[in-house]
Amino acid sequence: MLDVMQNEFAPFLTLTGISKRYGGVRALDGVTFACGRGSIHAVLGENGAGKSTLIKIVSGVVQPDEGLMRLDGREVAFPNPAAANRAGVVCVFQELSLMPDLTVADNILAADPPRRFGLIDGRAQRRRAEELLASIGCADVDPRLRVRDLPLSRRQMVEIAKALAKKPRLLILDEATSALTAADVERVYAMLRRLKADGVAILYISHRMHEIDALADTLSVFRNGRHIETFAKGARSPDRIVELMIGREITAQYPPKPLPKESVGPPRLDVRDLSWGERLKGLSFSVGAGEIVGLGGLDGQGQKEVLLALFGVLKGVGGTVTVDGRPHRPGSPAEAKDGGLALIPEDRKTEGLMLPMSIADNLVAASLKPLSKGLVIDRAKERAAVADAVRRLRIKIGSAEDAVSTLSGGNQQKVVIAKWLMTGPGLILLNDPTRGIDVGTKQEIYRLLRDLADGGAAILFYSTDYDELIGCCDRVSVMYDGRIVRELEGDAITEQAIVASALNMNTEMTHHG
Amino acid sequence: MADAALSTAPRAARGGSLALRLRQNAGLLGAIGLFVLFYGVYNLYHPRGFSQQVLIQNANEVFTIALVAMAQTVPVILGGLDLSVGAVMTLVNCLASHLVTGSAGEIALGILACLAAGTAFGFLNGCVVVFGRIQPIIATLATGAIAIGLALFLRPKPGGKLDADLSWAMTNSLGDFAETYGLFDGGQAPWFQPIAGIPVPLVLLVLVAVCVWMPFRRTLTGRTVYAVGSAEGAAFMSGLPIARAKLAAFTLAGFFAGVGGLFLAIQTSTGNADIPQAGAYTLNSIAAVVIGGTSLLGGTGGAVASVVGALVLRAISFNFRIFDIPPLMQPLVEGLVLLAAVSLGALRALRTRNRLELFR
Amino acid sequence: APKTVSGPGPDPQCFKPWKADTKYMQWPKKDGPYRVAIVNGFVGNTWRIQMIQTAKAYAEQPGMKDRIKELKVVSTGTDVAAQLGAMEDFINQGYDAIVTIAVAPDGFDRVIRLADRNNVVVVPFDNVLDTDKVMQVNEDQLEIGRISARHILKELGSKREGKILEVRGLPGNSVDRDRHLGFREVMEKEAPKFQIIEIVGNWDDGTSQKATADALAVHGRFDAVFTQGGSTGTVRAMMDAKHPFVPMAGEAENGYRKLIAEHAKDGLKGLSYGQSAGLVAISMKAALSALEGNPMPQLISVPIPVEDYTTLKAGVNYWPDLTDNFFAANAFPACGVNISAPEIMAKDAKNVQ
Amino acid sequence: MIAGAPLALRADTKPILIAAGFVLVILAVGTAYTLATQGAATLLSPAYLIQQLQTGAFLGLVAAGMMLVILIGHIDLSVAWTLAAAAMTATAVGGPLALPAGLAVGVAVGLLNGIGVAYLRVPSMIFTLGVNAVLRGLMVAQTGGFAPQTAATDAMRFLGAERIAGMPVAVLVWAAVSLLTAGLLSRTAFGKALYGMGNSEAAAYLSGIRTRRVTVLAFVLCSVLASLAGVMLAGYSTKAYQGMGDAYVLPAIAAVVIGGTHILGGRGRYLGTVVGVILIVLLNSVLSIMQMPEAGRQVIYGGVIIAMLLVYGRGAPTGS
Ligand SMILES: Nc1ncnc2c1ncn2[C@@H]1O[C@H](COP(=O)(O)OP(=O)(O)OP(=O)(O)O)[C@@H](O)[C@H]1O
Ligand SMILES: Nc1ncnc2c1ncn2[C@@H]1O[C@H](COP(=O)(O)OP(=O)(O)OP(=O)(O)O)[C@@H](O)[C@H]1O
Ligand SMILES: O[C@@H]1[C@@H](O)[C@H](O)OC[C@H]1O
Ligand SMILES: [Mg+2]
Ligand SMILES: [Mg+2]
Repeated sequence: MLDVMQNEFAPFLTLTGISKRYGGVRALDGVTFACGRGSIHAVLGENGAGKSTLIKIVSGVVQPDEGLMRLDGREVAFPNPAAANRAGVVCVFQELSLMPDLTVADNILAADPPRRFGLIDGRAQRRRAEELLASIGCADVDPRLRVRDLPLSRRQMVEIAKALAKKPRLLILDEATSALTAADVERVYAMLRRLKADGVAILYISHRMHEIDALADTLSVFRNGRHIETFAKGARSPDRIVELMIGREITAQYPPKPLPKESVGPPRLDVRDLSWGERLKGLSFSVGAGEIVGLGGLDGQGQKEVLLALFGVLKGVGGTVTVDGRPHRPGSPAEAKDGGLALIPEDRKTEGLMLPMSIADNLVAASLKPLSKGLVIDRAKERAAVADAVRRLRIKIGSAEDAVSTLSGGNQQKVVIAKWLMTGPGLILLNDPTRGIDVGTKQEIYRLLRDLADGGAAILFYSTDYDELIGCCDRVSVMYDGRIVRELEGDAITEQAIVASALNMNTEMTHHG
Repeated sequence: MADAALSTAPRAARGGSLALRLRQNAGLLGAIGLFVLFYGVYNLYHPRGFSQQVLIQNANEVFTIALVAMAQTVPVILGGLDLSVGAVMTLVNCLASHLVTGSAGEIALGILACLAAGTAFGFLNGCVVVFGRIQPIIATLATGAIAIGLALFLRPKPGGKLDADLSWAMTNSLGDFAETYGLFDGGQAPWFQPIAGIPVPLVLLVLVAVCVWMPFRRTLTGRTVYAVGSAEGAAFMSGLPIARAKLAAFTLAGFFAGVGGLFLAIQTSTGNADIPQAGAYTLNSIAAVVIGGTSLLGGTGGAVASVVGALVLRAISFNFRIFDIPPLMQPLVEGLVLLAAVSLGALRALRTRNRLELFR
Repeated sequence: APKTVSGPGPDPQCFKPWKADTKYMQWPKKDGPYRVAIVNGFVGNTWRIQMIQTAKAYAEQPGMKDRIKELKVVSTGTDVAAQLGAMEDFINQGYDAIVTIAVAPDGFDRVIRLADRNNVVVVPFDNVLDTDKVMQVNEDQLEIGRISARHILKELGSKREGKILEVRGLPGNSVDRDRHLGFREVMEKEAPKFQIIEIVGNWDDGTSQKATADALAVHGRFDAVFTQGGSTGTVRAMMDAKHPFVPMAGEAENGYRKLIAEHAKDGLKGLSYGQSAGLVAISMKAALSALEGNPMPQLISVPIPVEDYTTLKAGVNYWPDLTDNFFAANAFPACGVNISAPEIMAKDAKNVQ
Repeated sequence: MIAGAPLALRADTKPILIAAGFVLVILAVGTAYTLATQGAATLLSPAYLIQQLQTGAFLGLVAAGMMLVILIGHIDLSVAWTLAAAAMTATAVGGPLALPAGLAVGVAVGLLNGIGVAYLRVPSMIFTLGVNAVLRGLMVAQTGGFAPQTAATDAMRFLGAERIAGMPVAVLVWAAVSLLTAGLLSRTAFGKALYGMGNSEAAAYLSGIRTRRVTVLAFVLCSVLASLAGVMLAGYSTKAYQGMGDAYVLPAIAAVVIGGTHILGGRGRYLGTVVGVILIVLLNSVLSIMQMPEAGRQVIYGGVIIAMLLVYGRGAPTGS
């Protein structure tokens, strides 16, 4: 049972025999699990393993079908998140839970704002929000701004501040750092360690192994809705952990890069002096057929805008872009698509998927025209295309007619990618495509990207994860303040080099604190 | 935890609180501009422009639609729409025509009963939405029919007689009010003179906004209304009292609509279960909300802004009494001005340079 | 404010008191020419458009043109607050008279009080007010109901049993109420055994037609029909259902009169009463007379222009070549109101088929 | 949504079955009434039922168009005056050009609505309200200014009022439009785009769907169907008149929603809209047969809608 609990204290949270099914899917199957005070407990598992379901049960979002939950020795059942909060269980969810139209301060203190005579005290609230933001090193966010106006990474920080405001005794982070850059992650680490020292129990879910490495005391692995094993950090080798998670061994995370080509043919994508308002200040770069080019740098330096500009989303873009030698000025994604482009957008929930619709409908959403005969959609062709996509990306589904919202985050992401691969794009724009994706799937995606490149596609790849830029890309362009400040190639692509250029420092002074 | 950064001074970026506010309320500012334009022109060209009489007359004709617009605002912020506000206004109007007569005590009780009835109907709307889990727009389409039906039961044909003193006192200036009820030396008290010329409906409007809406906005429930309209799932995850907020939003809508209906009864001394009129009030309330800058998608805006929206709507038609527009062209001109006014928001869309920002 | 005085007043042919004991009102005499405002409710049917056109044409006629300095017409929709506001506004602007079709029979006390204070003459007509504090102009709606009942009974001969269809107007409106009451009064007295089926036609052709079609499908056969506005639709529904023509009473739509003229021989023994849009002209005339200081009856009765299948004359009281949906009765020669319906509703030759 | 898939079918078929059940209940209640009062089951006679379909055809056309717009998360409040304006224009033009002229009004209004909503991005609820006011103004001005002819042409009479082999032509038109609409929704890229946009416009846009064009087309189809209903209704009534569209807006929306289409878009099947139309037409007819006073009618009308939505609204929490 609770085999390895190396904590001197009795466990703070214990789950016994917890099961949860969604229709035919067993999301959790008789899970027994515990986590103690003053420790950081990592929960690992591939996409769809049941991690989010587990923490949703713990935090009162969904109710288990069976099983028992104890907190601090007392049996509890949370009918809703509010009840869980009251008991000190606070969660930072994988899918953000911020109200975009409310201000940062309103969000951070949403549930229990400071009040005077029953009315919210705006000034006190703002002060409190500033304190909380400062405590996670995020003092640059103005609490009076609307969350809508913040970039994703800032929103994740706000979300964390919001969790802290609830004075958690058990803090759960479900891929809460997936959009954060290295510097932010460091600050969050510091905060988590402080909390740990204060005796808070912490459950930490992430697909980034180095984060687990840096933080966790105890690790638990889930697979197929079952709790597989819990062990102390260091008790298992990284390879073994991955094997526990995905049930097979991962030999090489990244596929080998081809040797740099001798004769550089005409680039597939050629960008000269790309500019857009204050955000893009004249970038030039190119991507050749068969090449994977990374976009690096701190989040929010214009990488996203580069992709959107190329995909026809932005108005008033300056500069010249050619694709395969022809001028490229799409007025809309539709026109970009016609030009052979594909974009995996930033936020799969709102930009990538039509959540209530079926998996099949989402998969074919970008290929309706080629799948039609005349005006009418060819059903047989459609079915074949869907089946092919599911197979090719190993998307874990029950029926293709289920709503795509029922898939785990990683599998949803695969649906977005598959949708675009179906269009047979020659130039693929990726906006952090592996966010929230498990190591196994990531490996598959990297291999897929390399295969596509080998097949002649040009790939422009923005990621917040430096590891993956280093592992995957033939070249990396690092952006700072709307410009490309550095182009790295081959062996020059190192973490140090990326970090240094990201902070716009000279490479000579790479040794930073 | 973490005190090191407690006193980090706010940085330069933080300044410009006013600028921020203006930016966040651009829609409302536009509406105020429109109102100043239409109402200013009207008064300039009116032979008795900028006078107390004209102000009183305008205040009277604006009050009910302003209240119904306030009523509409709350469910809209919640992300819904209340198609019953006009009907509830009408229902309370008919009820008032039975109850607001007799001795002072009876009148007071009658007024309370009317307000309670509007509030209760709003609460029922909330129950249908919350417990019946029906989309507000369609739930209130149905309950609106029920409200009109009840109004017709109460007043199969227009009629009733409200207290005449009350009608007079409520639809004139504070001075007339004091005179009617013998307050402040019959309105002659020296301290009273500076405010004696203010129309009573205007005072009421401000009272409702300041004593009901503004405090509500600052309660946790009120904030939850905004939160639900912004992202219901997130509000739920944040542990906010969603059911309470929804109930409160519709209840408040019922209350505001009830105040509007009560005033209409006082203003006309009668009740009238007029179906087209109820429909017109509902549609105008939506237009007022939009013109006031509140997004129909929910999460932003406010009731005061909708009052401005209602003022704009009314001020447009004021001008028909001043300018010589051929009578059969008036509906066309009015339609075009309305269309232009609601299309003002399009400027934002045309200016937006990232098209993804449009999808919200 | 007007004084209550005793009659008679000028031009009794035109300004006929409602009853023998109708009181008279007199305003202080003002010097012309006058500023007159017409505050209409909604503009949702031809009748109202016809009314507005009549008002404009009438104001241009010799004898009127020099007495009216300014004529302003506004339509406020069905919103009572807006109508009250508009009236009060015209009082504040210093207009001398306000002619109005009220959107509700009550609720105008405040405006009347203000008008009296400022010596503004307010004249409701058509949809009038339930008050005796203003001068009003209308036809006798109760009588319209009674005439209709008598006509039907006459045409039915000795038959005093069976089913009669009654198509009513806009619910909750005094015109609809009074016509209904008048009709029922006679029917109950003379032929209580008839079963009367009541449906709502909202004074428009489409609604009347649909409601009638439904009633026919369910009840099969009627012996006679009394309809308010929307008469053409009522008849069309009967023709579509192959219902035999029966004795009938309805309004003065040109289409209805065309049908009567065509099918009277087949049994459509129709009566057509006219609520005339020309009432506006009489009301304007009454307002001017009051401003000139004449004693005026508080309630002015306008004769009901009635035609039936025996009196219809093409080009006189109906126009076979013109469109269906204007109201044929418009002129009141006794009052010097000589604007005929085709004159204002079909002045363009193109519109003649 | 691929029709025929078991799961998808079950979810959105339920409301249709429930609505159909309510239709039977209404017929039963009405029949009980006529049996008691007249001793005959008039409501079950083919003549009555065909008459109801005839009346329903006009609402059916409007509702079909309204559904397209509702599916993308919009609404069209201008159908009232689109319908009337089309009818009035058609009769005013007269002759063989009457029908095309009426439909051209629909195309024009639809383009205007579509451009306002898709390009200017004014909320549809409010833009179409404004367009409705403008249309009304235009018609008032034209009635007063030019005294147009309002008699329906023979072609309009044929479409609106005549019968082929006992079946009203209007019903046949409705049936044809229904088949086309159902096919459009389930079998074409346009149909899928409608559902996609209703669920997430941003995702649809980024999928390379020409969302603005789709929006404009949906509004054009909606207006054209409303104008078709207008010219046919004018044929049925033999004339066009102001306010002839007033009775169609809210009932059309109600019919669409009663049939299971989500009022916020993205979900719903066309068959449901047909059933919703029949339900509303029957309900109105039975209430009028029962001589229900207006007050009672309104209460029952509202009560029935609530009752229906309660029956199938339960269990599917909103939001979250
Ligand atoms: N609302 C739902 N309806 C149906 N199935 C669901 C629902 N939510 C989750 N599931 C299923 O339950 C399983 C577990 O999902 P869960 O989200 O817990 O995975 P996860 O471990 O968090 O994955 P990821 O790493 O991708 O976030 C998956 O197979 C998923 O498809
Ligand atoms: N939903 C949308 N919101 C904002 N802008 C859009 C949207 N859809 C398209 N656009 C922009 O509208 C312009 C034209 O787009 P699109 O080609 O999709 O439609 P269209 O102009 O009607 O068709 P076309 O011009 O090709 O005949 C482009 O500038 C495109 O970026
Ligand atoms: O009096 C009625 C009038 O007010 C309305 O506008 O049309 C029909 C008439 O019967
Ligand atoms: Mg997860
Ligand atoms: Mg294009």
